Amino acid sequence: MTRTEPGAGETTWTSDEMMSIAAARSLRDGQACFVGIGLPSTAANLARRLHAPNLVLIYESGTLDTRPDELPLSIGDGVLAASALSVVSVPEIFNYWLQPGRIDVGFLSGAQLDRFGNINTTVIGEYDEPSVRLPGSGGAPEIAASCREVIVVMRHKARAFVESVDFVTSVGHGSGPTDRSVLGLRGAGPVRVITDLGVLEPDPQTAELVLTATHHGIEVERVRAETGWELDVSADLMITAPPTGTELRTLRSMRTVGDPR
Amino acid sequence: MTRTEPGAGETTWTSDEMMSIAAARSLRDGQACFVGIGLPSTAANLARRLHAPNLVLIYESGTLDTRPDELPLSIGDGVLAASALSVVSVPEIFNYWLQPGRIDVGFLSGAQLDRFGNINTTVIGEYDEPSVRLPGSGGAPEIAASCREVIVVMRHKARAFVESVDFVTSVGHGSGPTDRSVLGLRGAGPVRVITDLGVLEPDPQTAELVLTATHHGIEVERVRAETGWELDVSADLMITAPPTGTELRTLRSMRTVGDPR
Amino acid sequence: MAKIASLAEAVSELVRDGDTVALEGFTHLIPFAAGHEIIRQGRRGLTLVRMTPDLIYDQMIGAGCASRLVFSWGGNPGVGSLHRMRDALATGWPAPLAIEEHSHAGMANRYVAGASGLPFAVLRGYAGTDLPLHTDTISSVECPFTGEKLAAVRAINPDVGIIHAQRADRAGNVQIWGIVGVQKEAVLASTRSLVTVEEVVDELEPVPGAVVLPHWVVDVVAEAPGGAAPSYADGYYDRDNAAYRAWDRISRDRAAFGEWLSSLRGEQAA
Amino acid sequence: MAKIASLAEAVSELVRDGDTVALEGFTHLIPFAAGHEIIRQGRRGLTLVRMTPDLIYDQMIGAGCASRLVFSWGGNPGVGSLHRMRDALATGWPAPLAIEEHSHAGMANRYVAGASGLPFAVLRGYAGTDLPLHTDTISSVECPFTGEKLAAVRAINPDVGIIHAQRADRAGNVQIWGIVGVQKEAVLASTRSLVTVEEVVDELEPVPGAVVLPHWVVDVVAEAPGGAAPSYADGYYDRDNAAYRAWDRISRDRAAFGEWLSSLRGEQAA
Repeated sequence: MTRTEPGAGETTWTSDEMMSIAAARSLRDGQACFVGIGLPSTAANLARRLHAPNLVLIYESGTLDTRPDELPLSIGDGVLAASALSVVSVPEIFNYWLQPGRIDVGFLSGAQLDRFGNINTTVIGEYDEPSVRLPGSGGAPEIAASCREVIVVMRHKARAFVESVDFVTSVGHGSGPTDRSVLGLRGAGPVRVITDLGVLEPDPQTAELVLTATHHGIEVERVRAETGWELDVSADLMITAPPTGTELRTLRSMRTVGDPR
Repeated sequence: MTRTEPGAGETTWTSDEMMSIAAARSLRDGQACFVGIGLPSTAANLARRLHAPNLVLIYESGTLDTRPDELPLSIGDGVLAASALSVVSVPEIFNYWLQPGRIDVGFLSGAQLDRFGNINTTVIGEYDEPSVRLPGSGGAPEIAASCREVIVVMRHKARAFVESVDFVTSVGHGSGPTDRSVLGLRGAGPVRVITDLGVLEPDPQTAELVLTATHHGIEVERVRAETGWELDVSADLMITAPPTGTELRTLRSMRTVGDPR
Repeated sequence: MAKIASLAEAVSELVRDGDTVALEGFTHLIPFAAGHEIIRQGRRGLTLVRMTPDLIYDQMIGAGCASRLVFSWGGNPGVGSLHRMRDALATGWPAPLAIEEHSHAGMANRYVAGASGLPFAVLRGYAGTDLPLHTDTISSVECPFTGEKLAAVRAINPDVGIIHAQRADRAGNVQIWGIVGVQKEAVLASTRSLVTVEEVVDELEPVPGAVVLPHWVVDVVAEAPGGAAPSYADGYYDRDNAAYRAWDRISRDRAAFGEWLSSLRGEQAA
Repeated sequence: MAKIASLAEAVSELVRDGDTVALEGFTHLIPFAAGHEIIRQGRRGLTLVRMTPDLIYDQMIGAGCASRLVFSWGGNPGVGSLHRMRDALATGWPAPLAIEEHSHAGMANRYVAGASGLPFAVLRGYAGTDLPLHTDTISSVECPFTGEKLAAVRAINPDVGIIHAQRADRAGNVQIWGIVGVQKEAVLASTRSLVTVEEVVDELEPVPGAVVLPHWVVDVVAEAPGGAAPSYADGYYDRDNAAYRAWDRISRDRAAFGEWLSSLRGEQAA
């Protein structure tokens, strides 16, 4: 693999850029990836432009193996249909493609995430009288249940990384390492949470998310401050390699459909 | 409706021709008709060429609103797909089109039929050691269950028109007028059985098939002799009008795909 | 045989106060023109069913058409929230709004069951999530062969199903291509159906990826060119992402929304 | 990524004695070449699954490949009976044959369940018929919402699914058009899959009505021009109805069948 070191003029990047690049790196070429809109879509399309040209991207709108030139704004933009190998109905995408466990990686984001990787995209507060009404489930619960593994991409904020989510929209590891099998969920669940500060992975013994990497230049204390539970740090904490010039240039060249040129 | 009386040279016809013509006459223009192969397919395609140009023909191979120039030999001949408004998958034809009761008429045949219009296409004799092994169910059980009404077309023979079928492949009226609703079958079941000798219809009180018409030139005694139960005759027995010249000429001009010209 | 009528006639004939109505179209081919006509005709007390309420239901909710929303993802895609929906939920303005919430897989299967004439559908879903605590159209069944417990969702059978399609022929056969979503299922699950189309043509040329709805399952076809905008119609026009972004500002504010609504209603009077 | 191999290699790699094998194709695109290769390679003890056994299973049964048949309509379409199947059932020649019999709707839904990762499917079917007395993969479930009793059928998940298609590209993406039957479901329900194709092409031009199976759900693609004959391949060749009619004579008679079989086996040796 060719690695371009950032040049003198490219040593700065935003934490969002680092997050997208770290998330893109976590995908392997040839995998089939069920992509949520927003941060996951950016990262997956970046991976396809970098080291994973044969990544199979699948969106819940029914677009199978799509290769959009520009990033979609919605989950069903025309650019996804036009570049897809095949477009199937929405019932089919869930029943024939997601549910049987044919998808390697589910790529999700969320509004709240707890120490076991459970995700909330439904409400902040009580369901019947929420303080914030969020969009809801979409395809996420079954993506979280059925993909062989799940990667979560979301910004690291104390109000989002909580001890316990207000509402379980999508199950991560429930409340411990055996919950998924008890519930009959067949995928492995969240294997990695990639944020703008670092990477969290479930402890194999407890299924609790622990800090396994910080991004270049990020202190552990800052990550802890933005995490709503007592965050454990892995004994062999890694540091994410900084973005390469190629990674940054590729990410910055990607534009969303309809954005001003 | 224009009716051409048969000319001097057209006063003979076979009993099979009379059967196909009588069956064709029983279909109304604009109906959606689920067609079994063989006798039903011939009759339905004849109707489409005569008085019912907008008959919607549906075959279990998934061909919706098909208009074949020539009769198919099998249920999935290319001529059916090529002339169809739409071709859907086999699961879809059964689940979205047949099962919900969207089809006006189911057009069936069989090897055995009993006094309540139950049909056997599975075995003659015991299931485990049959004297004759027949093809089996195909789409018939659910056509019989779900179409708004069922019309049966089959040759009238004592060995076929039996007191009780050896195997219930497709339910007619079970053993009486309430059986269909008890079983949860939503269509009306067989409303007419058209044979080469005449027409049988269920008695509204008992659901038993009674003779309501004989074809031109056929004696009641002959029908009774070819019926394996004590066949009741309707008080207002009708006589089927003989084939018209147009009907005969149209029927005789229809050819099956692959037949020598 | 489907009837071909004007959109105003079609809505007047098919949609009644208190009906359960599904306007479907997954991002693509969202039947905006039909929704706007329902607003103009002042329908009230509707149960609005849709996987992704999108702007169209935000508008219909803000206009006071709805008393209940059945959905699985209620946001402005790629932009943010549906503020009219949020306002109705939080404050009951302009009318109280009850909700029945599912996942996409659950909603899709509810339509499939409805289209299939079955009272429920089975799926692997909802296990461990909090939705079943709040949604009584989610239950479970046991496999009679393996004993496994699976989720069950109740069929949806709307009174009226409304979709937008690219084309219909004069008999009312409808052709849709591109992202086809759950439109076929929504029409087949509904008691009555309305299809708005970009154009009525003499003959439906076959198109790769097209789905065809035969005339005998469609009640009314209405020509409504541009009727999916600001969503899109593959082969006719693109999604107006700027309009989706601009909606955020209008939707946030009751007054700005009121102006939008007056303008919509005024258009018809003009 | 699907592997592209010869048909002989593909069968050798994918099909093992004792496997449950589904060769699907509803009248159209029946994978005769693959079935003949299974005969040539002398597989034994197969459970053969297929809605319509057709000539191909009559041949495989007559050749002694099968110990069990799962089906829903076993005739020579438009012609008559499958005499090799009848002979095996009646006399156990050349090998005893057990059967598991369904309706088409039941079989189609068993494949759908298999393709969907569900252990069973629900349908309105079988009520009042005698099949449930003889087939233990038919049962019932109760709707948790309405209390209605419906039929349940057990999912089919063959060890190997085999279909014939018009085309594949070099990555192994497969394109099928015309009557598409249950081929997609058969492949998706199976643990391993083989697709024979009329041709491998550089690019799959979109075709109206086409279904595409992506390369990552297909194990092996094998080029087999004419591989569906005497059934047909829409766009390539027509159904050979004369051959279907002629089969009746061959199939009726063990000796005539034996000659046919020798000739088939001889072709490979040549």
